[in-house]
Amino acid sequence: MEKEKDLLQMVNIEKNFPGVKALKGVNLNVGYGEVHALVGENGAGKSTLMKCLIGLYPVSSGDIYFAGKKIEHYSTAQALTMGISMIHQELSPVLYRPIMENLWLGREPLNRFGLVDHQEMYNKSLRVLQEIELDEDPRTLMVNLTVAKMQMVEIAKAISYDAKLIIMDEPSSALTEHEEQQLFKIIRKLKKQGTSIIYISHRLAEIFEIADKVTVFRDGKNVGTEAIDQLTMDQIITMMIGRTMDEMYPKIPCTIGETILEVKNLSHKKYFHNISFEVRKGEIFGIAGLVGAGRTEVIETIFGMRPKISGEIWINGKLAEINSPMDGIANKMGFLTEDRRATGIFAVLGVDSNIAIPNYDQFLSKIGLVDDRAVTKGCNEFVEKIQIKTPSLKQAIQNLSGGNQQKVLMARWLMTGPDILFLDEPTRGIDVGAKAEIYKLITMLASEGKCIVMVSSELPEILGMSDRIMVMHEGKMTGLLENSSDLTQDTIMRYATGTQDDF
Amino acid sequence: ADKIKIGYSCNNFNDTFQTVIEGYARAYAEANGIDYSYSDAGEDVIKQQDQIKVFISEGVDALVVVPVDTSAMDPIIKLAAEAKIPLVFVNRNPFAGLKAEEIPANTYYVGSESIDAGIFQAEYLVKKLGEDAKAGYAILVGMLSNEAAVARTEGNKQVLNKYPGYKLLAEKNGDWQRDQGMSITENWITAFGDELKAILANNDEMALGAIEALEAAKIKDKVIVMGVDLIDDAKVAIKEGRLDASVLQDGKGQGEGGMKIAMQVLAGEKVDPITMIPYVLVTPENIADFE
Amino acid sequence: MKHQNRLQEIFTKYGIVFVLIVMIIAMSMIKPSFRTLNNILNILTQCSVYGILALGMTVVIVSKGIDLSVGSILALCAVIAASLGQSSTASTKYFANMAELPIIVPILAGLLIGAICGAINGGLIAFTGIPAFIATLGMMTICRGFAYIYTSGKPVSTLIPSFEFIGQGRLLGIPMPVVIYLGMIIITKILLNNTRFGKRTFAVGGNINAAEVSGVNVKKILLWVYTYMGMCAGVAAIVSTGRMVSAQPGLASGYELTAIASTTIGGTSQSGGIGTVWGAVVGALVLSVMRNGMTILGIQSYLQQIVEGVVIIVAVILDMRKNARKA
Amino acid sequence: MKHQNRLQEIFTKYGIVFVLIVMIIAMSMIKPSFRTLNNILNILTQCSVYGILALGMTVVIVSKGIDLSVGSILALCAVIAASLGQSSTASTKYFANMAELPIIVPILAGLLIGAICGAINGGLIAFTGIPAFIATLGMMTICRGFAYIYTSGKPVSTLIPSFEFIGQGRLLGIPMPVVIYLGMIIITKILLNNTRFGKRTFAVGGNINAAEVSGVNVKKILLWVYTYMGMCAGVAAIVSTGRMVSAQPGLASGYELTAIASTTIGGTSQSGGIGTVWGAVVGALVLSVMRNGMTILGIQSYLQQIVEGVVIIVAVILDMRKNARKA
Ligand SMILES: Nc1ncnc2c1ncn2[C@@H]1O[C@H](COP(=O)(O)OP(=O)(O)OP(=O)(O)O)[C@@H](O)[C@H]1O
Ligand SMILES: Nc1ncnc2c1ncn2[C@@H]1O[C@H](COP(=O)(O)OP(=O)(O)OP(=O)(O)O)[C@@H](O)[C@H]1O
Ligand SMILES: [Mg+2]
Ligand SMILES: [Mg+2]
Repeated sequence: MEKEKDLLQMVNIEKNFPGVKALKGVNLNVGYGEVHALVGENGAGKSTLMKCLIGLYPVSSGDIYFAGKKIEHYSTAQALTMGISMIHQELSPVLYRPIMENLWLGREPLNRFGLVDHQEMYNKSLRVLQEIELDEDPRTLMVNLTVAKMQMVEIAKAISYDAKLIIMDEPSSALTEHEEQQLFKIIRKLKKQGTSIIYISHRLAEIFEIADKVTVFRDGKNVGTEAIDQLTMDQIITMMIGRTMDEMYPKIPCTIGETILEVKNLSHKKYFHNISFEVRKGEIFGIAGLVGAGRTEVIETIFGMRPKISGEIWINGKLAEINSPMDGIANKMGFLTEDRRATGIFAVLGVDSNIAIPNYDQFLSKIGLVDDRAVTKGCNEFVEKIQIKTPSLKQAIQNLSGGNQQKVLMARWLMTGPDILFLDEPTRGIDVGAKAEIYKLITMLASEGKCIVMVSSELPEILGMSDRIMVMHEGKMTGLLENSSDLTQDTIMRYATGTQDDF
Repeated sequence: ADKIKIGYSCNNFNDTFQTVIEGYARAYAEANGIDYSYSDAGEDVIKQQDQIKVFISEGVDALVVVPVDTSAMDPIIKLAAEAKIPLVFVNRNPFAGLKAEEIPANTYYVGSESIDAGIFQAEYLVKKLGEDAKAGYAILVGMLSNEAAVARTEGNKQVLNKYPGYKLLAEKNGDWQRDQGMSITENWITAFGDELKAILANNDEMALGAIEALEAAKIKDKVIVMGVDLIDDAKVAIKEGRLDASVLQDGKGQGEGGMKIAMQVLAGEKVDPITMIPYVLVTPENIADFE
Repeated sequence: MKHQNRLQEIFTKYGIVFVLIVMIIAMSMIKPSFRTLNNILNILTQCSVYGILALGMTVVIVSKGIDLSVGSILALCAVIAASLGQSSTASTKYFANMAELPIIVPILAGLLIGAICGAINGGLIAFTGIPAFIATLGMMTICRGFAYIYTSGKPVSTLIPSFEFIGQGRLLGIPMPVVIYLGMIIITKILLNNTRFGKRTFAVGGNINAAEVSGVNVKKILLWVYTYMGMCAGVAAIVSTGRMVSAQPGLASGYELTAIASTTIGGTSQSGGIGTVWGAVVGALVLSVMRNGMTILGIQSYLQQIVEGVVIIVAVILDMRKNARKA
Repeated sequence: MKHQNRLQEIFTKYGIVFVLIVMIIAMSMIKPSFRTLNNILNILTQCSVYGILALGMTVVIVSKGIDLSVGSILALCAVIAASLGQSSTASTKYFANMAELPIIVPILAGLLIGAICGAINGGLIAFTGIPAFIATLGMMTICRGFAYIYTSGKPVSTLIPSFEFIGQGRLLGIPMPVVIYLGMIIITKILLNNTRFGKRTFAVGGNINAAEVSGVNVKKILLWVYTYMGMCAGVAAIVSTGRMVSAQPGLASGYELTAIASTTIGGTSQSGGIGTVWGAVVGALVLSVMRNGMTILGIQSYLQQIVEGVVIIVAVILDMRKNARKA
C-alpha cells in the first residue's frame, strides 16, 4: 500500500435501514490536521455516515481505513480508544449526574482498589473545563446547566479523548455567537496540534470561516469534495439542493395594519422583567439575544405555559386572561416551540395526528365523533399548500426529515387559524433549502395578515426577515429597533451583550 | 390482677372460614374479660413470625396461632418457649403424625385432621355411586402449598384409589376462589363430557363455582359436587339440592377451644397436648341439624 | 422476492394473530372437543372478564400509564353491586330491610364505584404527578381493604335472578358475558379511535409536553383515562358477579397482570402512544385459548404457569420484531 | 427568610426521613413497648428480607427497569437451597442418600439460582428489547411454577442447625438477618456509587443514548443489573429460609411490590437515573415501622391494608415535591 496521506478513508460505504437506503456508496477522505466540513440537506446521510464511523452502526458494505489500517467490526468503545471521538447532533446529557461523570462516562478513572476515583475525576475535569473556558464546578448536576453549557460540556468531552479525529455533528446549533467563537478557537488549536476534524453544519457561513475542505452530500451519495477556497456559498447550495436557489430571505414588504398583540410590563419571577412590546397585523417581529437571555420564556409566558408575576397582555385592544396553552390557542395564538423533539412532535404518531391534535374541534361529525375523512382532507390541503414531503399521512413523523417535521408543525398551527404565530428558532437544524422554504412560508403568512413573533439566535435570519427587532440581555429588553438596511449584526450584538441599553 | 392478655395470629383473613374461627375466639375473649389482640399474616410465613414477635414483646400471656405453614413453626415454638408462654395451635396441625409425648412442652393443638375432610368426601361419593361404579372424578385443589389443600386432596385419593372403577380425570388448583372453580369446571366439561361424574372441591367456594358451570351446561343432575367448610352459601345450596355434600369443620369448637385451652393452661390445669375436633359430613339428609 | 417481503410484512404485522391461529389449529387437532361451538363460546366467556379489563388497560397504556388496581376495584364494585342485588330470600342480607331492587341499581352502583375509584387514580396521577405505578399500587391495597371491610371477608350471595341472566343468559344464542364484552369492544374502539378524547389520549401518551403545548388539557385526559378504566372494572365486576351469582371480596386478584399481559401481547406499547383495541382482544384470546387448551389437555397446574409465562414472553418478542424498524 | 428557605429545603430533601421520625415518635408515645431495644431489632429483622430485595430493586429502577419476578425467584432459591440443607433426620428428604452438606453449599446454590434467573431476565431485556415489565412478569410465573414443581407444592423443612443460626443467631448482639442486611447495604452502596458498573447504571437509566455513544456496553450493564437483583433475591432467600428454618414454594409472593414501594418511597425515580441506597433503606424502614406499629396498636388487618396504601401514596407525593422544581 502506498504511503498513507489521509488519516481517514471511507470507501464506498453503504448503509441500509429496514426500508431505507441511507447511504448509497459514499467516499470520504480526511487528511491529517484538516478541518473537513460535511454539508447536505436534512436526511442526506451525514449523521448516519458518522455513526457508522464511530461504531454505533455497522456498515452494510464498504471499507474504512483509519491511520493507515483497515478497521472493521468495532464497537463505539473501540473507536474511542482508536482515537475517534464525536460530538453528537442530539444533545445527550445524563441529566441528574454531575458534569464530571458525564465527561468520563465509559472511562471512569479507578483507584488501586478498582473503585472509581472521584478525586482524580474531579481534578481531570477541572483541567478539561479550563481548556474550553467553562467556569463550572465539575460536581454541578448537568440538569442545572443551560443548553449552551451542556453543549460546551459535550465539546469538552469530545476533546478530552485526545483523539486523532474529532467528529462534530452540528456542534453550534445550540450555541450563539460567543460560544461559537470559543468553539472556533478550540478547533484552531486542535488543528495546530495535528488533530483532524469533521465538521457538520447547516450554517454555511461557519463553514467558510473554519473549514479547509468541504464535502457535499445529497441523498446518501457524495456530490463532490473541494477545497473551501475553490467554492462560493452559492455553489455549495447548488450542489446541496441540486438546483440554484433564488433568494434566501424572500422578504416581501407587506402592508402593516393595526396592533394585534400588546405586551405591557410583563415580568416573570425569575427569567425576565418588564418586557413591553406590540406587534401589528402583517408584521414580523424578531426577538434577538444570546442563549439564556430569556426569549423563550417570554413567549412561553405570553402563550400561557408559565405563570407571570405582573404585566398585561392585550389582544385586539382587549385585556386577555391567559393561564394555559388552551387559553393561548383560544386567543388565536400558535406556538412553534424551539425543541422539536421535546415539545413539538408526537414521534410515534402519524403526520395526520401531528397536524390535527389541536384542531379536532373542526372535524366533528354531527354526532360528535371525529370525522376521519374530513381530517384527512384537511391535512392534505396543508401538505399540498406548504409542500410537506411524506409518503403518506399515516407515516410516523419520526421518519421524516427535520425540515419536513418542522413544516408539519407549521401546518398544525396554521390549521388552528391563528392571528398571532410565535416561532421559536424556526430553522434550527434545518438545511438551507428547507430553510428558504420556511422563510417563504413565514413571509406568505405575514402577507396574509397574521402577526409573527420570531425568536432566533441566527442574526442573518433576524435581519433578513424581521420588520422590527427586540433585543434581550439577561432577562431585560435592551433595544427595540426598526429593521433597516443600515442595521448591522454588530449593533444587535452590542444590545445582546448589554453593552448598549436603551431602557 | 391485670387482665390476661392473649394474642391470636390468623394465617389469612381472606379465607372465609378463618374469619369464622377467629370470630368465636374473639367472642370467647370478650365474654371472659380477656385482653385480646389479633393479627393477620396474609398467608405469609415470615410476616406471621414477625407478628408473633410483636405479640411477645407486647407481653402477651399466651399465644393462639393458626399456622400459615405447619412445617415452619419451629421458630415460633422456640420464641414461645423462650418467653415461657403457652402456645396453642388451631385448625392446622404442625404435629400431624407425632405422638403426644413427642410434642414440645407447653405447646398444644386444637383442630381436626385435614385429611379426614377429603376422606369423608370420597367415602360419601362411594356410598352414593357404589363400590363397583365406573366413574370419572376431578378435584378442585385449594391454593397451592396450603397444607389443607394438600391433605384434603390426599384424603380423596387415598380412598378412591382403592376402587379401580374410580378414575381421577384431573386435578387443578383454583386458589380457593369461586370464579376459578367455575372456569376450570367449564373446561373440564368440554374435556371429559359424560365421563365426568363427580367434582370434589377442597372448599365450598370452588364447589359453588363448579355448580354454576354445571348448571349453565345443564348437566348438574349428572355430576356430584362436594365442598368443605359448610359456609352459609353452601348450606343454602345443600338445602336446594344443588350441592351434594359439604364437610363441616367446627369453627366454634376450634376458635373457642383454642382460647379455652390457653386459659386452662394459664390457670395451672393439666391439659392434653392434642384436642381433636372431628369433622362432620353434611348432606341433604342431615342439613336440618345445622340451622 | 417482492412477494416474499410482502408475506413477511403481513406476518410481522399480524404475527400475534398467526400465533393465535396456530394455537387454535393445534388444539383442534389434538382434541376434537376443543372445536365444538360450545367450547368456543366457553373460551369467549372465560376471557370476557379480563378481556373487558384489557380494553380499559389499552386506553391506560396508550396514555403511557399503568393500572395495578383494577383487580381490587373489580372486587369492590362486585361486592357492593351484589349487596344491592340480593334477593329477599337471602339468608345474610346486607341491607336487612331493603326491598329487592331492580337490576339497574346494582349495575349503576358498580359502574359508579368503579368510576370513582378510577377517578381517584386519575386524580392522583394528574394532579400530584406521582407515577401511575405507585398511585395504583396504593389504590390496589386500599380498594381490596375496603372490599374486605364492606363484606367482613364473607361472600355476598343469593342474588336476584336478573343477575343470573347477565352471567348465564343468552342473546340470540350468544352468552350474555360475550355480548357485553362485544359491546365494550365496540365502545372502546369508538372511544379510542373516533373521539377527541381518544385522539388526545394518543397525544398524551406519545409526548405529554407536546400535548400540553397543543392545548390538550392533559390533566383532564388522564383523569378520564383512569375513570374509564375504573368503569371497565365496574362492567367486569357486573359480568363476574353475574357469572358466579355472587361476589367475593378476594375476587380477581392478579387480574391486573392478566389484563396488562393481554394488552401487551396485543402490541400496545408501554412506551405510550401506540396501541389498538383489536390487539387487546387478540391478546386476551391468546391467554384464554391457552388456559382452556391446557386444562382440556390436563396439563399440570404448575406446568401451566410455566407455559403461560413462556407464551407471554415469546408473544411479546414476536411482536417486538414488528416495531423493530421504528426503534 | 433565608433561614426559613433553608429549613424548607432540608425538609423537602429529607422529607421521607422526617416522616419516618414522626412515625417513630408517635408510636413511642402511644405505646412505650415500641421503644424497647428488642422491638427495634424486631423492626430491623422484619425488614431484612424485603429490604434486601429493595436494594437490588434500587439498582434495577436506577437503570430505568423494573423486576416483578423477585418474589418468585426468592421462593425458587429458597426451596432449592433448603433442599440442599436438610438435616439427615428430615422425614421427607429431597435427596434421599445425600449426606448433610456444609451450609456453604445451600448458600452458594441459592445465590447461583438467583443469579441465573436474574441473568435470564437481564438477557431477555437486553437482547430481545422487550419491556422489563413483561420479561419479569413472565419470569414471575415461570419461577413460581418451577418452585412448585421442584417441591410438588410441599414445604421443605428440617434443616441443618447452621441455617437456624442464619435466621435466628446473633453477632455481637445483632440478629444475623440484620447483619446480613447491613452487609448488603454496604455492598450495594459501593456497587452503585463507587464502581464503574454503578456509574454506568445511572447513565443507562438517565439517558441510554448518552451511555451508548460513550461506548458503554449497555447490554452488558443491563444483564448485570438484573443478575445482581437475582443475587439479592438469593441472599434474601437464604435469610428467609434461615428465619423459618424451612422453605415454601409459595413464599414471598407480592414481595416485588413491597420492594418497589420501599424503593420508590425512598425517592428512587421510576423514570430512571435517580436513586440512592439510603432511600431504599429508609423506604423499607417506613413500611416496617408502619406494619410493626399497626400490629402493636391492634389495628384490624383490613384497615392495615388501607393505611398501608395511603402511606405509600402520601410518602411518594411528599417525595415528589422534592423533585418538582427540577421538572
Ligand atoms: N435508525 C434509523 N432507522 C431508519 N432510518 C434511519 C435511521 N437513522 C437515520 N435514518 C434515515 O437515514 C437517512 C439519513 O439520516 P441522517 O440522520 O444521517 O441525515 P443527516 O444528513 O444527518 O440529516 P440532518 O441534517 O437533519 O441531521 C434519513 O432518511 C433518515 O430518515
Ligand atoms: N428548566 C430550567 N431550570 C432552570 N433554569 C432554566 C430552565 N430553563 C431555562 N432556565 C434558565 O432560564 C434562562 C433563560 O432560558 P433560555 O436559555 O431558554 O433562554 P432563551 O433566550 O430562550 O435562549 P435560547 O432560546 O436561545 O435557548 C437561562 O438562564 C436558563 O439557565
Ligand atoms: Mg444529522
Ligand atoms: Mg430559547
